[in-house]
Amino acid sequence: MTDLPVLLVLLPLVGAVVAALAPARRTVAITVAVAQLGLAVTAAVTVLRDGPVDTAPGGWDPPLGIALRLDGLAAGVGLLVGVVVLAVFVHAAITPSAAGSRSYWSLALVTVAGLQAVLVAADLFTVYVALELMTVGAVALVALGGQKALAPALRYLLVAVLGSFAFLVAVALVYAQTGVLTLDIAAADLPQGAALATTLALVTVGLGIKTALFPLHAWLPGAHAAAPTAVSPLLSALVVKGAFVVLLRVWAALGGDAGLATVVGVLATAAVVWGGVAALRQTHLKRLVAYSTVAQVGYFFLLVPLATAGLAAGASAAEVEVARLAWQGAILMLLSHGLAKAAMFLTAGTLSAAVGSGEVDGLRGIAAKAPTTVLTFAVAGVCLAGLPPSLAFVGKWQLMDAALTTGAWWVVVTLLVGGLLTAAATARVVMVTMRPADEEDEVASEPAASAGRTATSAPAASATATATGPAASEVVVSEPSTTEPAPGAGRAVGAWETWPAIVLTIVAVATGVGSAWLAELVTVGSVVAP
Amino acid sequence: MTGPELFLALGAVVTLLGAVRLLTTPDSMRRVVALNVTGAGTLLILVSLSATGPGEPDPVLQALALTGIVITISVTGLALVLVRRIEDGDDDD
Amino acid sequence: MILDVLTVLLVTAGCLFVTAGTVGLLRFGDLLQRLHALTKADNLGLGLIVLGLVLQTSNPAVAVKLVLLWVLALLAAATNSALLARDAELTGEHR
Amino acid sequence: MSWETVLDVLLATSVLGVAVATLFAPRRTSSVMLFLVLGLLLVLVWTRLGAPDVALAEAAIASGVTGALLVSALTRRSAAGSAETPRGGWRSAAAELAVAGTGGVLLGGVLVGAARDGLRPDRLGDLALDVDGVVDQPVTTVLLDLRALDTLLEVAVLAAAVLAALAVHREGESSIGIRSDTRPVLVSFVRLTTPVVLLLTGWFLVAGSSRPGGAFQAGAVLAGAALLLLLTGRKDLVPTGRWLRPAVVLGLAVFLAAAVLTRLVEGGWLDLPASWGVAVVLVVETALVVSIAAGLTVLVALSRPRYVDATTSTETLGGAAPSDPPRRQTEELT
Amino acid sequence: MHAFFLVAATVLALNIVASSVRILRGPTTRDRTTAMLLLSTTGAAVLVLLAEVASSPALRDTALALVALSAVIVAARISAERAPR
Repeated sequence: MTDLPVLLVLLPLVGAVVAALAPARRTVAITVAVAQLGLAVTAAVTVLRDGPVDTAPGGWDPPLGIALRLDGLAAGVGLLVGVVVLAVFVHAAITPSAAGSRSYWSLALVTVAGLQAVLVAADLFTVYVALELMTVGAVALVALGGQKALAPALRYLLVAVLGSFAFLVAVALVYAQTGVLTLDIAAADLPQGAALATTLALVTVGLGIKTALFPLHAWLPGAHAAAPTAVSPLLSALVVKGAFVVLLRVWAALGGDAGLATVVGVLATAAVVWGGVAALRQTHLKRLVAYSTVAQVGYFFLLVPLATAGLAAGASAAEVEVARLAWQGAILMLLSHGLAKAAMFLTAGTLSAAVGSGEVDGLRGIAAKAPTTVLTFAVAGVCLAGLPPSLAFVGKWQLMDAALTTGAWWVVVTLLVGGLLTAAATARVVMVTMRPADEEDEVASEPAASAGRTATSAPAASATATATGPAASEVVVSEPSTTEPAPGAGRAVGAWETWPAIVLTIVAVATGVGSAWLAELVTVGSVVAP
Repeated sequence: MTGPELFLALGAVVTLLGAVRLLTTPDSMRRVVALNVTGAGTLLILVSLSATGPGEPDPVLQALALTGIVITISVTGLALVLVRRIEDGDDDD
Repeated sequence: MILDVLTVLLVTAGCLFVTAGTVGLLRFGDLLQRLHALTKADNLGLGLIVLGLVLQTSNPAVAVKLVLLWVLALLAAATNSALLARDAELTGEHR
Repeated sequence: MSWETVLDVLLATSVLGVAVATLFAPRRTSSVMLFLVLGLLLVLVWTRLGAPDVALAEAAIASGVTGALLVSALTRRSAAGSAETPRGGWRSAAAELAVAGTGGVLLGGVLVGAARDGLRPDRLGDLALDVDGVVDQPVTTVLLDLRALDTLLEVAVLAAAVLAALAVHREGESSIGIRSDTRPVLVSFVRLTTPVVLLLTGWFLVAGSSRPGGAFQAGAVLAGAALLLLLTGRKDLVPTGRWLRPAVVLGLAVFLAAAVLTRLVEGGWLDLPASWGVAVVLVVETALVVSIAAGLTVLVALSRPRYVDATTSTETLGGAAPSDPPRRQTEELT
Repeated sequence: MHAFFLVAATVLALNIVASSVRILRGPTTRDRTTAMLLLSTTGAAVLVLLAEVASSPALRDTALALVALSAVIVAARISAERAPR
């Protein structure tokens, strides 16, 4: 059983090497995805039954060697990875041009390996290397989106690596004080003071960039929207989560900082509202879905202010109880977002390809031609908004419970407003799809008009330009990309094309009905374990 | 202040300088250079920390620095290939 | 002892030549003159320093390595000068 | 004040000055070249800090190959460079300097404070020095024995970056083209230096187990040789076509195989046994040298500008000729 | 001897700083490349001196790597600089 954490990392890496060389890339990748899901299920069952799995590859005990730890959080998110990767790979295999390039398979597997390594690493420097592996893989996947995706990919790369450097400086700071790199051992020795606060601030900024926490999010919509159809779900549903899990781990281990937690809470609230409003204003379908990720990331970060009191040493039982509720709530929302957002990106890609336009207004009448796909998009949106009986509803309920217990009414308001905004954005898209597609001329003139409208939201983004660099005025030359055909060049929706998204949506609803085991799983081995 | 401590503080300043410049410069090539300066700053922090102890230099921190160097060049290479492809696209117009 | 004195003399001379090369690089007006400064002064400087250090070692492997270093630097400088000077002549950019 | 202190202060001051000059230089070319000077100064700093391994890696990789990358990526247009002027002028530069300087001094203060308070007798590094690993060199022991998984993931990062570079490459996924220059002076220079560089590669690889050196340094130097050969048109000696991708992932593949082998035979992933651990390290390192050299060569080759001059041609092997499909202009909105 | 080598290294390091002015000022890339080569030669000289000071033979390897790679950089730059005919 101690092989599990290592296998989770090495299996996709082996798959990546084989897929880089073998002619049958798809078969290899899907086989690996199936095996990966099997491993993830085994891991979840093992952790639920026996508790966290610790192992030290290399044969040297920590702190000298590298510590890997498969705890409930890693197993829970690992399950999400297994399900989403398999669904996306199947989609990419049966949908023409969804992958963007032949290199998709090996690069996607490298990204998955980095992600799994991020989840199971209990050594701070290994986390750094794993984050870089995940980032390089993710950037490469974005770049497969053709000429128009190159500038967003470059921007994503530069900003994300800057975040890694912030994390690396934090690691150096921890090592300077404790002389070790194993997170748990270091946390036990770390004295309170300026160094601890600086460490937490650096970790929060560094991983905040990678998680796209407002106002460090400006790289995300461009990158996630320009990526090929089979890439966006991996990025939005999984890669963003990997960085968040690390942030949560470090906060939980180091005990947090009340002042910093308040700042994070304010930013999280701003993210939910700003991301939700920005999503409503988008005219490009995938950008709309991408902005909603910015809002959802805000939800996860609400955990930080709610749980910090319970994470500190000497917290009362009541505080720990609140922290546990918030922890379970936020992680359940995270898992549900992963499933629903992956389904939304897959259906968004299918719909855009079907009408031959990435614009929301180009979707007129598509509901009649592809009703199942539109329905799946709608149901996924409902799941995302947190309506019962979805998994997100359960998570939101628990978060609210925790917020009400501590009297943090603003969290409740944020959650409700965020849910409304998400529902509104989904409804807007669905309503367009049901409008008849008879006004041909208007459709043809849409791109120019919508470009003007998007530009009006630029001032709002300029407030964040200092954090992300002035790419706003960059002129990008794009060639007709494989993922987004020229207007009017739509194609029929394949018979099985929507099924991966449907399965993801069903899982998002079904896990909501029976989520007690999942809530228990994600706390195993954490500081808030019952 | 000892030699290693001097370089430690220098590393912090260089890191911040590179980071700020990375965020403010509009030219992509210079952003890549700024990223490398930031990387050099973090290396300074790691390696000077390895020399702050009383005994022999710390091999673990030096190994971490080596890993950081390889990761930074991988990222730099990928970034420059992207810059090249973006600018070649511009040149054709 | 005599070897030590020789080393000091050679290394000092080497440093002087390198400094002269730097001054030339900074003060000379155009590329061709600067190339001259580089090739003459600098390689002579490195050569003298290397020679000074060779006298200090009893290990022939170290001596070979030091001389190899000098030869490599010499080759690089010569190639650079030849090619750059030709290009500069062709384009007239040195003026 | 001792001469050591004088040298340290001189180095620190010039590192700071050159870093600022690199970041704020008015032209791309100056910026890139000054970064190379920064690398050179850092090599000296690493030697002063007692880190010869890092100094070697800096000279070979961080300054050497990175320098080749940056210098190659300069286009003639930007090299001639008059177009770029720093945005905002000296005022914004002064503001940036002030912000970064203040932040840096504060962070530096925290770091120095932490280093002073944190001096403990049982640092990880001190434990690592006492480890009786399969090789004698402490840094190599940390990289390939104690923290082998980090190194494995790091190799994967390089492989991923190279595969990504090939994937976005215009001329096809499995070939690299480079504009060659066959002037006799350059060709004979390459002919003279290549054997020396190959010798260095072998030396760094073998030296790694007992003194500073190792696969990464050797790979970087070998990449230098490959680049020299490619530059002078000797594509026959460097894998550029069908063998390119296998060469790029070879190191990762062998490393993974070593992980599985040690698990099967010894019972622990990457648990190097005393008896045949040295052999594993050597095989892995040799494969790594090939992959690192191939990877770095690809990155440099693909970041070189593609000139449209009629007099020069971009030759490719195994790939289609460069074609220019029609493009439309779009505005990037953020 | 130790102190003498250190002084010599310091003098050469000062040279490096001075030469970087030429890199900043140019005016052409060829000037900068030439200055680069001078710098790496000087750097190699400092390294071999420091190798004696710190009795660390690895620094001589570093000097070799430095000169070898700077040759590569110069070759890469020269071929990119090549004058159009």
